[in-house]
Amino acid sequence: MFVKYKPKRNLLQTILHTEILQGMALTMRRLFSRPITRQYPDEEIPVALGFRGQHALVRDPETGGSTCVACMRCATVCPSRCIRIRFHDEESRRVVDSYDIEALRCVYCGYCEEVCPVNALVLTEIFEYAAYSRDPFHFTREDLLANWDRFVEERHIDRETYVNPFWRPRGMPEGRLPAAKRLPVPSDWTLEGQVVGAGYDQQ
Amino acid sequence: MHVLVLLLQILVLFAVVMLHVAYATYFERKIIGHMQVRMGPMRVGWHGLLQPIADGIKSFFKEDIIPEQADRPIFLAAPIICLVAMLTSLAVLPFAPGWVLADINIGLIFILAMSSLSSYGVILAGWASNSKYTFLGGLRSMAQVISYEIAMGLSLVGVMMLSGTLNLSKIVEAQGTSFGGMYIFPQIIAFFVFCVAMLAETNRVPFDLPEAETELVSGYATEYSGMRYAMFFMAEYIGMIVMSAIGTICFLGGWNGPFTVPGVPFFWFVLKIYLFLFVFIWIRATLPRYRYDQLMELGWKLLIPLALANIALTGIVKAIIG
Amino acid sequence: MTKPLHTTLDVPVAAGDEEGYSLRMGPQHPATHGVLRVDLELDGETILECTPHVGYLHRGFDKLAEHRTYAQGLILTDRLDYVGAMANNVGYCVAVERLLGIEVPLRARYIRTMVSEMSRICSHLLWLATHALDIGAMTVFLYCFREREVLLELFEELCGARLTFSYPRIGGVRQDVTHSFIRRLQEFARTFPDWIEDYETLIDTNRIWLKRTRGVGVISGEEALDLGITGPSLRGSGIRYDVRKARPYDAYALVDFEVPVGREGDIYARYRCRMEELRQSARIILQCIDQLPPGPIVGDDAPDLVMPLHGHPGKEADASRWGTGLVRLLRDRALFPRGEVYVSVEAPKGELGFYFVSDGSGRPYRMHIRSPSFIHIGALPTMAKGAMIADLIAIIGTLDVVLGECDR
Amino acid sequence: MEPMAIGKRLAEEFPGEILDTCVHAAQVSVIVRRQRIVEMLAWLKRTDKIRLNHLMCLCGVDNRDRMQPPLQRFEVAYSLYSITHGHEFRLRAQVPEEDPRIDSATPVWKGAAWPERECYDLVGISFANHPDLRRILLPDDWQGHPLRKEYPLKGHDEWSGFTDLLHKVEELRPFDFNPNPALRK
Repeated sequence: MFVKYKPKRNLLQTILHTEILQGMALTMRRLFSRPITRQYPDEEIPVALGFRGQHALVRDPETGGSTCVACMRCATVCPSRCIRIRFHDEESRRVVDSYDIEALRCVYCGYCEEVCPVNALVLTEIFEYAAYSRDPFHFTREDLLANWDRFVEERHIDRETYVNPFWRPRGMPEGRLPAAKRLPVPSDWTLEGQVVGAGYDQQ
Repeated sequence: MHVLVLLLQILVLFAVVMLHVAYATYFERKIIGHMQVRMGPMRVGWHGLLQPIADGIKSFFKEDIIPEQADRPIFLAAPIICLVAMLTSLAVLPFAPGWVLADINIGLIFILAMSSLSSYGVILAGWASNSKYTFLGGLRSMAQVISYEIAMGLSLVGVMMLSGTLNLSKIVEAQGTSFGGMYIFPQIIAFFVFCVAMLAETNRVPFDLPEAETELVSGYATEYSGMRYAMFFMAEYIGMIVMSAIGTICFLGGWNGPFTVPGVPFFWFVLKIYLFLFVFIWIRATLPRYRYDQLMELGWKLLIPLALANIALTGIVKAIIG
Repeated sequence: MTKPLHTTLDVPVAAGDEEGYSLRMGPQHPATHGVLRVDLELDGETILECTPHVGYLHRGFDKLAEHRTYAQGLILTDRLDYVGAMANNVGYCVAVERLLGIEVPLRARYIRTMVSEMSRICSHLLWLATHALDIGAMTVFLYCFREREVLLELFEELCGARLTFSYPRIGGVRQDVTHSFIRRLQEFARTFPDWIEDYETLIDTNRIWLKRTRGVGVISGEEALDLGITGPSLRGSGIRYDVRKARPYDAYALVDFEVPVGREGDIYARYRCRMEELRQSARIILQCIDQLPPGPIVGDDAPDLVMPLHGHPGKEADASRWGTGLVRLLRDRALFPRGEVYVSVEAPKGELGFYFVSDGSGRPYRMHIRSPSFIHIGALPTMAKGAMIADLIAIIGTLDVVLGECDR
Repeated sequence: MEPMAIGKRLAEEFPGEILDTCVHAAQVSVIVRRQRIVEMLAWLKRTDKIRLNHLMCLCGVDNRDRMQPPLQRFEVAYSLYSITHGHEFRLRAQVPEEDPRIDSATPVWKGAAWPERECYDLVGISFANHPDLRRILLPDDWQGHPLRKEYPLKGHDEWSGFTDLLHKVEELRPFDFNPNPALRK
């Protein structure tokens, strides 16, 4: 298909500058239309569920600590290698000694939360965390747990019902998920309730 | 005593014009903002009303950086030449009957001369900064001003022929008796030429080549900062106001209006200037930019012949009727 | 190194005895679309010689990818052409799937097609915005961003990021679409052609725009091919080459769309091509939504995100053996077939290709990215010769280069 | 034309130049000697019914860790496509370690100039008859070629230009903008 050009302007249109006047009419119309600007700090910007923002370790309401089992999957999968976990073995289970994330190295791909078998790690919807030096971006385990508290408080999260889309990827068959990740989710997140195109049957 | 009164008048005029310049920038940003479905300045004062004041204070206190390799005296003088030339041309503008600082007989020529003089500032700035972008900006400005000065001068010849004077007050008075009270009707071609040349003279879109930011960074003003940069800025806006005033005086009948507003003799004059300024801004929000050679082509191949034809036409018509 | 070093910091000297005017545009310049540096040799404002210098944004993706698993390498592609990253992600995944012989379910292919086209609209909108701004039409810039914002929000809803999506994965996509996403996308794709009218009213027939774009930066089809120019920039010169039609990937063979081709090969023809592509993209999105089949979004043989970095070279993999679960994957030390493959997709900027060499381990032995921007900047000296400074800006704009992609 | 058939015709046209033919993922690549590479490319581009007129990808590879005959230390892979006929084909020209040099493809495709510069820069294969063979992505005074397998991932020294830059940064440190006075030294 060859692209079509609009017809060339004729002499009258050239003299009257019709195309320029049309353009000016458009800008004049827009002068009275509603601006799309959102006054950011005054006006809250809606952030989609599952936005990949500040890191947090989910605080276990029972123990008050993290649920991390030190399986090292997040540290293995991390493309920027910003997660560092130290642990020791204790009676057939691993105990996490330290859990560090260097947020300035992180690329926010969300692989870590997706591979975590116990949903211990999450990238929260918080994106406002700036500082004047580098140190505050080195998150230790305590920082990460505090991040979770901030997240719960700021976004009014219900720990019982909150599901991050990366904990249980939408449309992922349950068979591919470890038991802890088979969380109850809205119907269109599951294979059964997925969106199907209207014209699909006609194919 | 007379001198004191005059000084006071100058001071008042200066203050009023400066206030207009400040708020012209504000309204420009606001209007363009809304035309582009955004809001413009919002954060300083109510709807950003104090923004121009904040900008002024900021540029006053900013460091005035002078490049090491610059031609120092000229570099320092250039923005002042620009600003002073523009301010001087305000002196001959009649805002209302009798409201003029210097009612000289060659007002029109004086303004043309001053606006050419202010382009010296631009050229010198481009030269003295000793930077490649500013130099190109200065060159462009020089070429542009020379070409469009001619077109503008010629377009005003028709007005001079009709009114028979160069005194701006008399031109306005002469229009009162003409058809429609404005020279725009008999001089429509001249008005068109004048409008285009006016945009070019004030370096506004679509003729903002001397400071085309996507090509020459900031053109002749690239190396300037702080107050000196603000002077160029002020000169540009005063230039806009002066050119609007010329357009108002020569084509739109100056202070004449459909009715007189009691107590405010300059009402119509100011209103017409605002209209011009709005169009300046409106055009800026709509049009792309010409290329350097196309600008020259437009000036020499279209505007000057048109203006000459207009002079001939005016002459013939005047010879037949008058 | 035996070769004498001549540094690019030397100021170029004009040929002949006439004193030339050399101008260095960039790397910091409002119109070089990133950190591109162009050394110009001028005669007045006419360009005698133009030498682009790239590499200011070189991050060594080729080398980085050699030390990451295939899944980890995906995130590098986000940072290539960051204005339309989804197309890069998809291209990477398509190439790796071809290399490793992985099947992608139909639903995932439709979703990928859909998001690739969203990304094309995003990229073309940004191109139009900056291109128009370069030529001085400031308002088009903001009108384009108005629509782009809608798409970015949709992306955010879909995959949690606005620019660095990392959305597809090898063997499928990471998240299924939701009802609200599809609804919003459908509404956008339906109304979008009306918004295009907005931009066209402002510039399409505007005499200044026409003067700046018609007959400027002309390149013949043959020459464009010779220089390796692809994408809308090639099609503007009358050559019908679109990877989506030539070597269909994902669901492009299943949807109906036209490939707009220009005649003149000037900036205006390329502009018209891209504007038409915007409309076609909206059409493809609507078709994808309409035809979206049910089914899984990840193939059965898709590898887990956690891949072993090292395999045992020497033993060929049996693709059917390494299955779904992580445990099996780790136990088998999944080994991939050896070989090399060049797979390209039609990214918004042109043909984005990935050349992979696999040595059987869990990471690419060699990854080379054929980035359209790199090739296009290579063509800049030919196109800019004899033009004026203002034209150069327009030509850089019309080639639609992103330096992140060029320097990799 | 089928890619395999192209390979056969190429072997007939240039006897003794073809070392091997391999197929992966339905893509045919032919391993060739480097001596007559430009002739081969020109022949592939200009012969009727083949007309591989689009040089999709030019890429240098270091074969150090997969050296099996007939592979040599380096190779340059030319991925070609015919827009006219819609078939693709690949040439892999072998370049020995002792003399990493191959003829430039610029006489056939002008657009090969930059990919060749990149190849020279990152893999260290030099191209004879190249109009402007300089480093392209790395600084001109860079040592070594990063995409060679022996190139270290971690070095002991910074690139000299970078150390200069660091000195400059230190020099300018007093003028730093630091809004937090507590952190100011």
